[in-house]
Amino acid sequence: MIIGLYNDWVVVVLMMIGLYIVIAHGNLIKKIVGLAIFQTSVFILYISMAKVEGGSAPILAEGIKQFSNPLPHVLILTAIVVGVATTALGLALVIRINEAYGSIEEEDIQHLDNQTQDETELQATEGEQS
Amino acid sequence: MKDLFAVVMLLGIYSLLSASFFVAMDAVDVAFTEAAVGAGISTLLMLVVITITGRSEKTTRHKPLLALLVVVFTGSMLIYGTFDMPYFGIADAPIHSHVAPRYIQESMKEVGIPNIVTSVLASYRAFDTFGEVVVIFTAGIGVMALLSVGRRPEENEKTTAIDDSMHEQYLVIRIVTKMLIPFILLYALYVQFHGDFGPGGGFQAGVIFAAAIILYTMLFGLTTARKVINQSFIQFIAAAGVLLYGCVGIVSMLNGANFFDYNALASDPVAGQHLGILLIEWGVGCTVASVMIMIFFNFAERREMQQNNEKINNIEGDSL
Amino acid sequence: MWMIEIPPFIPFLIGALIAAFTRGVLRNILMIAVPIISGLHLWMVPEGIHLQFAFLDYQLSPYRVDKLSLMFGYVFHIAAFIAIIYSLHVKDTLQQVSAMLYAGSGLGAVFAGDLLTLFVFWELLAFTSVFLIWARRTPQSYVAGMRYLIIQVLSGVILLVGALFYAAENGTLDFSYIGLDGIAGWLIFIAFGIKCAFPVAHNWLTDAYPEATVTGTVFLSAFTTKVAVYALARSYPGTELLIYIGAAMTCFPIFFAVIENDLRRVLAYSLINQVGFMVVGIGIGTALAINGAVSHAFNDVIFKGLLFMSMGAVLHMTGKINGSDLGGLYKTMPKTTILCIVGAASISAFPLFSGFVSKSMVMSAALEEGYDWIWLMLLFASAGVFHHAGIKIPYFAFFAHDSGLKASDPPKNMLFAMTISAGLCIAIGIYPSALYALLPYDTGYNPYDATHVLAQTQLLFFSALAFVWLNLKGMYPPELHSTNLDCDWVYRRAMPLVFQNMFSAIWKIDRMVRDTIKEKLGHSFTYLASKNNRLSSLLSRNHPSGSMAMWVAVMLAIYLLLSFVK
Amino acid sequence: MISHLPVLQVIVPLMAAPICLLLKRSQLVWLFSLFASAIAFIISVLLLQQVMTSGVISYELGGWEAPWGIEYRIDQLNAFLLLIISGVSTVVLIAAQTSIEKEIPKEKHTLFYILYLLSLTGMLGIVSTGDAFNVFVFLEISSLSAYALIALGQDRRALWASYQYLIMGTIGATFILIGIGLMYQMTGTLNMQDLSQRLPDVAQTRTVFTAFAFVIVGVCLKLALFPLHLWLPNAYTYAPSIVTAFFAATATKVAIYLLIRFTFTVFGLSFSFTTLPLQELFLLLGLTGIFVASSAAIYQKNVKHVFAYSSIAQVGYIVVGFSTSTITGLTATLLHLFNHALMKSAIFLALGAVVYRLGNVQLSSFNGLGRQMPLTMAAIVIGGLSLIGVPLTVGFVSKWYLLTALLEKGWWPVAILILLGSLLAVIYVWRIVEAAYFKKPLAGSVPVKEAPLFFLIPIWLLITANIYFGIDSRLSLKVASAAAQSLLGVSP
Repeated sequence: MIIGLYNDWVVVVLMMIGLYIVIAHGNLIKKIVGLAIFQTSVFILYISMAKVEGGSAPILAEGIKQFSNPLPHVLILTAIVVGVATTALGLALVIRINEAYGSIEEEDIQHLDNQTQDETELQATEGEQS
Repeated sequence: MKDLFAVVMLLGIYSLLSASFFVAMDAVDVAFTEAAVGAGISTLLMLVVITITGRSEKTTRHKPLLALLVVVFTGSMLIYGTFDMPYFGIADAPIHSHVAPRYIQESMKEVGIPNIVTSVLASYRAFDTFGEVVVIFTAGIGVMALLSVGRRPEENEKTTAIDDSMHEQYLVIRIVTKMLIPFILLYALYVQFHGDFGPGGGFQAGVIFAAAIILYTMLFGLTTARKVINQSFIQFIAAAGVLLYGCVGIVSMLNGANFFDYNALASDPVAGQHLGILLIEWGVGCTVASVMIMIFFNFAERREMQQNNEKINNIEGDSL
Repeated sequence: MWMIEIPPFIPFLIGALIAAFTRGVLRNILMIAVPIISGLHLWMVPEGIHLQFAFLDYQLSPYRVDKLSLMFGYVFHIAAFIAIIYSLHVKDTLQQVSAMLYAGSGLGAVFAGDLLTLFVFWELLAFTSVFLIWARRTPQSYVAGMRYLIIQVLSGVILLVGALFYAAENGTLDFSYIGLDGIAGWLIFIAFGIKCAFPVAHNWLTDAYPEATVTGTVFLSAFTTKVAVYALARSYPGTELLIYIGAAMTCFPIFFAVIENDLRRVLAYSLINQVGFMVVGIGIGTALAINGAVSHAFNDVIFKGLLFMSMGAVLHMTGKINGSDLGGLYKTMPKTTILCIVGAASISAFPLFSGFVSKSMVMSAALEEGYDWIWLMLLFASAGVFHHAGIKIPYFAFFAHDSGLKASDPPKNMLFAMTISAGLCIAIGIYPSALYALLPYDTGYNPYDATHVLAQTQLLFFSALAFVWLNLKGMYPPELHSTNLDCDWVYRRAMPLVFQNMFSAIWKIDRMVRDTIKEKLGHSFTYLASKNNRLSSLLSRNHPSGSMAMWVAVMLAIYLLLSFVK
Repeated sequence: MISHLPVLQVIVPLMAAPICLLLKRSQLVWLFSLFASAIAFIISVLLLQQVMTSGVISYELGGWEAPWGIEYRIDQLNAFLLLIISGVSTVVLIAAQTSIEKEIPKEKHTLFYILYLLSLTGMLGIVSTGDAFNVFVFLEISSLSAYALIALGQDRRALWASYQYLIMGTIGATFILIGIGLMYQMTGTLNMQDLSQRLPDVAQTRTVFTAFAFVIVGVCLKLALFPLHLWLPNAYTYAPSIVTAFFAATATKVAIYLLIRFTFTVFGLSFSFTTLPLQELFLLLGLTGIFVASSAAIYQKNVKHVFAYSSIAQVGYIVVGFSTSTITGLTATLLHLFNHALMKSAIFLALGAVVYRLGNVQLSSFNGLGRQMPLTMAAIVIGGLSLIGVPLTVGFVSKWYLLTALLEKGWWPVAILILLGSLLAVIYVWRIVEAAYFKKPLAGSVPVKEAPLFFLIPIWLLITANIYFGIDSRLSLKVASAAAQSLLGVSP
């Protein structure tokens, strides 16, 4: 009967795919995509736990006795909104980063940052010596 | 996959798929939202960003094996961790037997709205929803803080001319859209008011409303859209939505009940609930719509600015 | 009366504030007034605990007055008074302020009734006094001050840890008898020991004091070590270990003092030697011995101050302090010469001088308790003291070969301060019962019996003979321009060297290891990459946000693993 | 109105935020936010008073009783944190107008205050609520506004830091969400009180273990506990000074609150500490954190970096105290929350003043600053002493308690390690003191004046508090130990 858990396995797989994208990809947009997948997997987790076999959508109507659990739906409505808010903000950051660094690859940005740091340190030591 | 465009489209499709999955799972409200947000707004935003940043990923990357290992290991641990979970769809799982039954059985009597999701959302857990509106508001403010360019520089005549000519090319689409937009707006209003009875509500309505405006903007250009809806007006609406929502709570507090206790809004508790939910759904709708528009405008503005800069550079480059 | 509740460090804090914001004559008058007023105030205060408040779970009593603390309180006031007069000509606000604060913290420490208050003043002593060293504003003084500060702060930290353990063991922070049982006792003992300049831990003293300013050293010599002696007398009377430590302290500095050239450093060594007498007294722990230790501390503050002042005067007037550069100054600095000789006589315990009346108490106590060997060591040390402090200093500074320096006597305030000290030395020597009346125990001891006087005089004369003989034969160690390094070699030379080497070795090893790992990894990855046709970029993996996210996954896995395994 | 205090605590700054958007004029907005924050502070004081005299306050939002509606539940612990957050926020805001004048373009001032208020709202909301999901919502409010605030920093690296924070913060929040979901799955409730009663029945299932792991990792990420701290240094360093001062004092505190709330109240002491080896793990991570972060702090060239790393080290101390799970240890943890908020906000505000005058906080530009900005530098030094744990400062009080707790447990090797950690603090603080007081100003640097009054007032308010609570710790101690006792279920 372990098959009865397949929904959770799907969730776990999606979750790990999302996390892997965040870890492995250097492109900032792809990271946000990964994050979105990660979050969506959580939505699926909640919604699938709300499902009742033979139930119907939680809108009261004549003749329906069994409903799926409405509470997770409410929670996930909120979570979706949070997700889009995060995505929007993240993308706004990506635009700004693109303007400031001229790239949206983590490698490049990291490289540029190291350069700036070296430069400031160099200036500091020069100032101290002179 | 190097092409970010394809990546984003796939994400959109993924969102749509999960939306349809949610329908199958009886979560119609959620599906509605996911379709509007995941497949709609966020895909759109990503596309705008791609037009700014370029659509292809840098190629020289390889997939770290270690990360893969870690992820696979963690994943298998998690799967192991699921073994004690209640099985999918079982009706007597703890989740269905503690808090939820009351919503299903009593909400009609206590709140008087057939859509249980709406009554939980707007009344039982009204504060969560308030928080959600604030999250959206925060995102809007955040995006504005990041992207707003302050006072717009005097439009370069040449570039506006180019813009206009570009927009004039898609005449058919423009006319069709012009006809469509009123219907979309009407639909948005329908969703707004129908939230009590079927899937829908302030949030979905707001998104649809925003979609109409965004559609308009895409086809008629930012400048034209700006003339129709100016920045400070949107900001005002966004703030007003949050305030409206909050004021419902404050009024109920002034009437001697707890915050968000709609029963106190009218002499009859159920009528009070109706009134309260109506008002806060409006608040949600206003904020969501205006914030979505705000975010899109800011994105589009950046894009325009960048394109203008490039054009100016090109022109200068040519003249040299 | 409300006045009672003002602990004596308060006037000094106020004095420091005054010194910071006033100038010229006004400042001088106010600064002199501070120790006088405060001293008179202290004179009025009855014994008992005058200030108490709760802190954390403990009762703190920052102002506890009893005989032992009063004794040190008086002498600190006297020392502060003399030193302030001595430094009136100085126009350096930094020095004045920190000297006032320093004296204040010494008093605070002495009247502290609990370990926490003691700790606070303990650290304050270090932080305020270091400016007296730095105020000389030379590179050496900066470095020496830094070493001094580190060691002093370390002592404070150990004290704090000890206090912590003590509180955990006994549930109280009372500063009273502690004893050497338990880890707390040992830690506190070590902390006191560092400040007391126990052998091996003594180098901060001989290192830093000679580097301080002319007036700074006078302050320094009065407070830090005496606070430590006080603390030992309070917490560890009768601890046998102290006898041996003290005996060692009396003897070993003599050798260094004899070969040392910097006369102020000679005095620093002799300071350790004198503290050794006190430590022995505390270690013996009988009423007589404690009396001896305490009264010797009292006298030592005065005569050691006097000696430092006279050497300071020489340094101030000539700018030189090395024995080999000086000599023949008696002609131009007659008053200083006389005052210095008074100090030298006191420290060498000539009868009728103050050293005699207190040192003999310790030695009698040692004999009474049957520590014959210790008595012999002390006797040897006494001879040594006379040798280096009693004869060597006045001789090399004021007599010996004429160095041709023509310096006059120092400013009036300096002379006046020295005169007061010298007067006190003689007064106590002649009329010791005034001093004895202040002592914590009443023993009815009389220093002026025939055996004592004779033994001491004999000793002194033989010692003088040895000096004269050695000097005439030319066998006396020549005064060399060098810094004598004893144990401080460890941290002045060896530690930096060791650390430098160690760190460079560590970096080297670290780099080597990393390089080899990198190389190995590189090789294996290139190998893998060449197989998979994915070139080398597996190496470019350390992307912060990627690795951050990975850490998250790793942590999650660890938690899960741990919880499932359980 | 008194009965509505719990909700007003959150609603006041929340409603103030959109109003700010309507006010527009930056001076006005500043005064208004200051006003709102001050009201929040007053409310928190009243709440604390009420809690200390009459016990736990429960407030049902919407009038729906607890497991069905959302409950605000204020006990000693919440009230204490509310006080810290709103207090720090108010004091820091005093300096805001002056500081952002130099650091943020004029047209974004209003937005800055709105985000600041929203962030405050989020934190207050997290702390007040008794509902697990509500925690997530307010967590996101505070995080989203935090990302935007950090990105407002001048340096372009602020953007990158903010992006990294966004990624990590979102993962953390989502982890918490997953954890809450799994708990909900096993118990059917979201209310913390209700959860704590229903969880023990299902405590031995792997689902609950998983839920716990997710929550803890998520919280640790927000907490910046080693090794999940990597996002913090840059985020703190490149954010606008005001933001740093505010976050350093509050953001990690809120995360620690969550940690305590989840482990002690929701999952329960016996589950968190006996079923899982959380104690050893946290002790290990805390200690490693102290040493790694303190050593890293020593090598930093940027003073903000130094103190950012020191914040991570302080989190280590807090977690070590937490891992003892005794009353004394928990008291130490809570005291340190309070004390650390006092010192860090003072230090970062002072650094803000330095930025205001100098434009940067590189260690080399501190050379000779002791004479040019004596009051500001004195504040940094006192703050630094407090970080080290010198008596007469607050740092001493909490460290003393921490050590007592460790000795009580008989973990004296840990106690010694903690002391060694403090020595590292001596080194990094000393480097700044040395630069400021013993080095000559850099060649070619322009002499600067003392910080403006609007900086000095809040800085010295905080420093005075640092010293006051270091000497008379009765008040903070009373609240902290009451909270610790109530958490461990001992009646005071």
